[in-house]
Amino acid sequence: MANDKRIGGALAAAACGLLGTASPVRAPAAEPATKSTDGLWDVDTAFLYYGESDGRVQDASLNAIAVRDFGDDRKLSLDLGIDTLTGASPSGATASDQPQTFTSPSGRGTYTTNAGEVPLDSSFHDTRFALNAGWSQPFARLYTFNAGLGVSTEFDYQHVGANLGLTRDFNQRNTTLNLAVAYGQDKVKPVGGVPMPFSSMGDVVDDDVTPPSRSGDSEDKKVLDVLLGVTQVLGRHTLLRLNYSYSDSSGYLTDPYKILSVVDPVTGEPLVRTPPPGVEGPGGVYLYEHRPDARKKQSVYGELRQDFSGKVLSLGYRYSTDDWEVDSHTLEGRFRFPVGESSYLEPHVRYYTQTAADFYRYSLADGAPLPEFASADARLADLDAYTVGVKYARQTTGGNEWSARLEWYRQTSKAPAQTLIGNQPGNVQMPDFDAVILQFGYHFSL
Amino acid sequence: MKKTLFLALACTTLAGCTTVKPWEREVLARDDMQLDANALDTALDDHIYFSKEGTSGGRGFGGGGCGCN
Amino acid sequence: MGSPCEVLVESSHEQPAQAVASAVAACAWRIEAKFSRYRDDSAVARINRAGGETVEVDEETAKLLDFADHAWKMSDGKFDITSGVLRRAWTFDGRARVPSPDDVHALLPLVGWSRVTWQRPRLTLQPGMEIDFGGIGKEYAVDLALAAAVACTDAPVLVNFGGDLAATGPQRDGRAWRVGVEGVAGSHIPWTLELAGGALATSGDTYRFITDGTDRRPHILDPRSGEPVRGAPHSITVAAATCVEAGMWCTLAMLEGAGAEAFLAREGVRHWIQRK
Amino acid sequence: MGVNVDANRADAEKFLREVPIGFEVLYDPQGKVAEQFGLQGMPSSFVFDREGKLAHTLLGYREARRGEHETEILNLLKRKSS
Repeated sequence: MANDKRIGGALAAAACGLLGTASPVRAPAAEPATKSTDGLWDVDTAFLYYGESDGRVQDASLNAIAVRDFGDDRKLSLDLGIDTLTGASPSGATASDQPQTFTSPSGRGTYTTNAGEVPLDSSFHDTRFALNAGWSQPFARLYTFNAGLGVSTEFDYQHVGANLGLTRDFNQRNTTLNLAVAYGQDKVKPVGGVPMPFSSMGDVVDDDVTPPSRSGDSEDKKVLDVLLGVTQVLGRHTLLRLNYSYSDSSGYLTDPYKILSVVDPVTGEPLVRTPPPGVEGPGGVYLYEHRPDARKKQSVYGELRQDFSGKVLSLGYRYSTDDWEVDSHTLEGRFRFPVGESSYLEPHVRYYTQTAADFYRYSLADGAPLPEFASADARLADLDAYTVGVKYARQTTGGNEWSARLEWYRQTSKAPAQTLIGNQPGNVQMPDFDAVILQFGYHFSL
Repeated sequence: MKKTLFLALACTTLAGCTTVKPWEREVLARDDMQLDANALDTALDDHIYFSKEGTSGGRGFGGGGCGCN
Repeated sequence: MGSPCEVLVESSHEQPAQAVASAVAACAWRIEAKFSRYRDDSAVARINRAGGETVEVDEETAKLLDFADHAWKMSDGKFDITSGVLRRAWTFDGRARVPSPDDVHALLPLVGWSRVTWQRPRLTLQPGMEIDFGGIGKEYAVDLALAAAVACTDAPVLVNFGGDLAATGPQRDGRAWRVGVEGVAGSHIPWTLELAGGALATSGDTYRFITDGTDRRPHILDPRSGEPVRGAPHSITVAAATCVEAGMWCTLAMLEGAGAEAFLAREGVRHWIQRK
Repeated sequence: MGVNVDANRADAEKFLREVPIGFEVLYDPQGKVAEQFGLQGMPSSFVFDREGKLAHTLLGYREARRGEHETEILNLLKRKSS
C-alpha cells in the first residue's frame, strides 16, 4: 500500500455498501467527552429601566458581566455598564405658594417652578460608562485571592477604583473568612464650576463669563472601604453571611447642584428677591449646600439563606451608622420557588429607614447665623422606602436563562421637626416619589 | 459597643454549629444557594439605592463611583 | 462462530431482553450457517466445491464479495479472501510447526483474487482455489445482529462476538460500556476500553499462535509471499463506526507489520496496539 | 471506582447522563464510606497499590496538577506485585 494513500473514506463507503440500510445509525466510538467549563465565557446581561413618577428621573441601562474560568477556579470577570439618565431631580429648595425662578447650574439660564410644587432641576441628564475588571484565583488550597480595577466616567464625574480581597476557608469549608479593601478616587467637575459653600445662587451670566462664587473647576473625593466577612454554614440547608464594613470618605462630599432656600425666620416662607433690571436671575435667595469633608461609616450586614426542599428563602438585614448621624436599617427578603420544570418565580420585598443627617435643614432662616454645614437634600432627611417586586426566570433548552423583573419602589421622607421654621410644620412638602424598576436579563455561555 | 456585639455574634456562629461534612453539601452547592445568586440584580439595585438613599454598601462594595449622590 | 457470543441488553424487563437475545442468536446462527467454511452446506462451501465452475451467488454473498473486492484493491492485494489455502501449510493451533519454503511456494498459485473472475452475481475460481470470509464474516454478523437488536428494543444494547463488538450508544445512565480486552499472553492485566457507541474489533494472536521457539508468529499471512507478516503486533484493537470497518482496519494494520501504528495513525483511526 | 455521596441518587444519575464517565460508580447516600475515609473535601481521590494499601490521597482537583497525578499512578502500575 502506498504510504501516502488514505483509504478511510473508501473503507467506510465499502462498509456502507455491505451493510446497506441495515446498518443502524450510531455515533462513532469515542472516549467520553468530559464536559468542561474551561475556556467559556459565562455572560449575564441585563437591560434595566428605572422610572420615577411625575416625569422625574428616568434611567435606562445596559449591563453585562462576563466571567471566564481559566481552569482550577482562576477567573477573570469583566463588568460593563452604560446608562443614560434623564429627567428632573429635586434641587433642595422648598416649595412655595408663589412660582419660583432659579438660575440653572451652568449659570446660563433660568427655570421656573409652579406655585405649590417641589422645585426640580430639569437640566439633569447624563450618560455614564463603567468598566470593572477582576481576577480571582485560589492558592494554597484554602485561600482565594481576588483583585479588581474599575473606572467610570460621566459628563461631570470620573471614578477610578481598585480592590483587593482575600478569602480563607476553615472548619472543612464550613466557615469562610473574607477580608477586602477597596480604594476609590473620584473627581467631580460640576457644570458651571464648583460653587463656594453657602454662596448664593447668582444671576444669569454670559457664555464667556464664569458664574460668580465658584472656587474652581473640579474637586476630588477619596473613599476607602474595608470589609470583613464571615460566611458560616449552619446546616445542610442553611447559610449565614455576616459582614462588618468600614467606609471612610474624604474630600468633596457636597452635591454641587443642591441648594437651600433662605426663608423668613417668622413665617418660614421663602424670601422673595427681584433681580436687577435687565438681568435674569433667581426670584428668591438660595444658598449652595455645604457638607462636611469627611464621613466615616460603619455597617453590619447579615444574610441568611435557607433551602426548603428546592425553595430558597434569603433574608438580609443591614444596620449602618455614620458620623453624619445617618443611621439606617434595611430589611430585605427574597423567596425563590420553582414553577414547573425550568422556571422560577422570586418575589422580593425591601424596607429601608434612615434618620436624618445632623446637618440636614429643610431651609435656612434669614438673618440667623449660618450653621457649619447644611444640606436640604431629602436623601439626608428622615426617610422610609419600600420595594415590592417579583422576578420570573426561565431556562431555555440550551441551558441559558432569561429573566424579567418588575419592582415598585416608594420613598417618603420627612424633615425633622427641629429643622422647621415658622409655619413650615403645617405645610412641608418633601420630594416623595414612586418608581418602577423593570429589568430583562439573559444569561448565556459562549 | 456595636463592634463588640458583632464580634460576639460571629464567635457564637463559629463555635456553635454542627459541621456539615464535605459530602453533605449538595444543597449548599446549588446555584440558588450561593450568596451571589442574584449578583447582577443586587448590583443594579445597589446602584439605584446608592443614588436615592443616604447609606449604601454593606453587602459588598456596592454602588459607588457615581456622581449621582 | 468458534468464539463465545454475548449480547448485553440494559433493560429491567425480561421480555425485551429475551426478544433481543433471540433476534441476535438467530442472526448469528444464520450467518454462521451461511458463511462458515467449516460447514459443508454453507454458501462458502458451495463456492469452494465448484472446482473451477462459475457459481451464481445470492445478493448477500455478492455484497460480501464486493466488499472483499474493494478491500483487496484498497490494500494493493494484501487483503485477499483466497489466502486461506495457505493454512494448509500453516496450522494455527499452538503447535510448533514451521512449514518449509517449498510447502508454501507450492500453494501460492492457488492464492490471489486477481486469478478470480467476479462479475456480479457470478464468481469463477480457479480449480483448487478457496475463499473464506475470515476477517469479515464475524464483524458483519456483529453489525447485523446489532441492527436486529435495535429493531426489537429501544434499550441500550451491546453485541459481542468473541471480542468483536458493537453498541447502540452509551448505557442508560450515559456511561460508556466498559470492554475488557485480553492482554498480551502471559500478562494477567486485562485492560479495559470504553465504548460509548460504535464498534470495536480486535485482531491478534491472543488466542491462536504458533511458536518456532524464537518468534511468535501471528496468524496473519501475506498472500503475496505466503509468509506471516513480520513485525506484526500481538494484537490490534480498533474503534470505528461499524464492526466491519473496525475489523478491516485491524486486518489491514496487521498486514502492515511493523508499520501498523504508523498506518493507523496516518489514517486517523482510534486504535490500541499491544506489542510484547 | 467512584463513590457518589449525593443524598438523592437521581441527582447523580442526571449528572452522569450529561457527563458520561468510564468507571463504576457506587452510591453512598449516607456518606458511610466518606465518613470511614475521613473525607476532608470534595472531590477526594484515594489511590491504592496492588496490595490494596492506600498509596496516595488527593484532596480536591487541579487541572494544573493532572500530569503529576498521572505519573504517580503510572509509577504504581509499573511496580510489580510482590
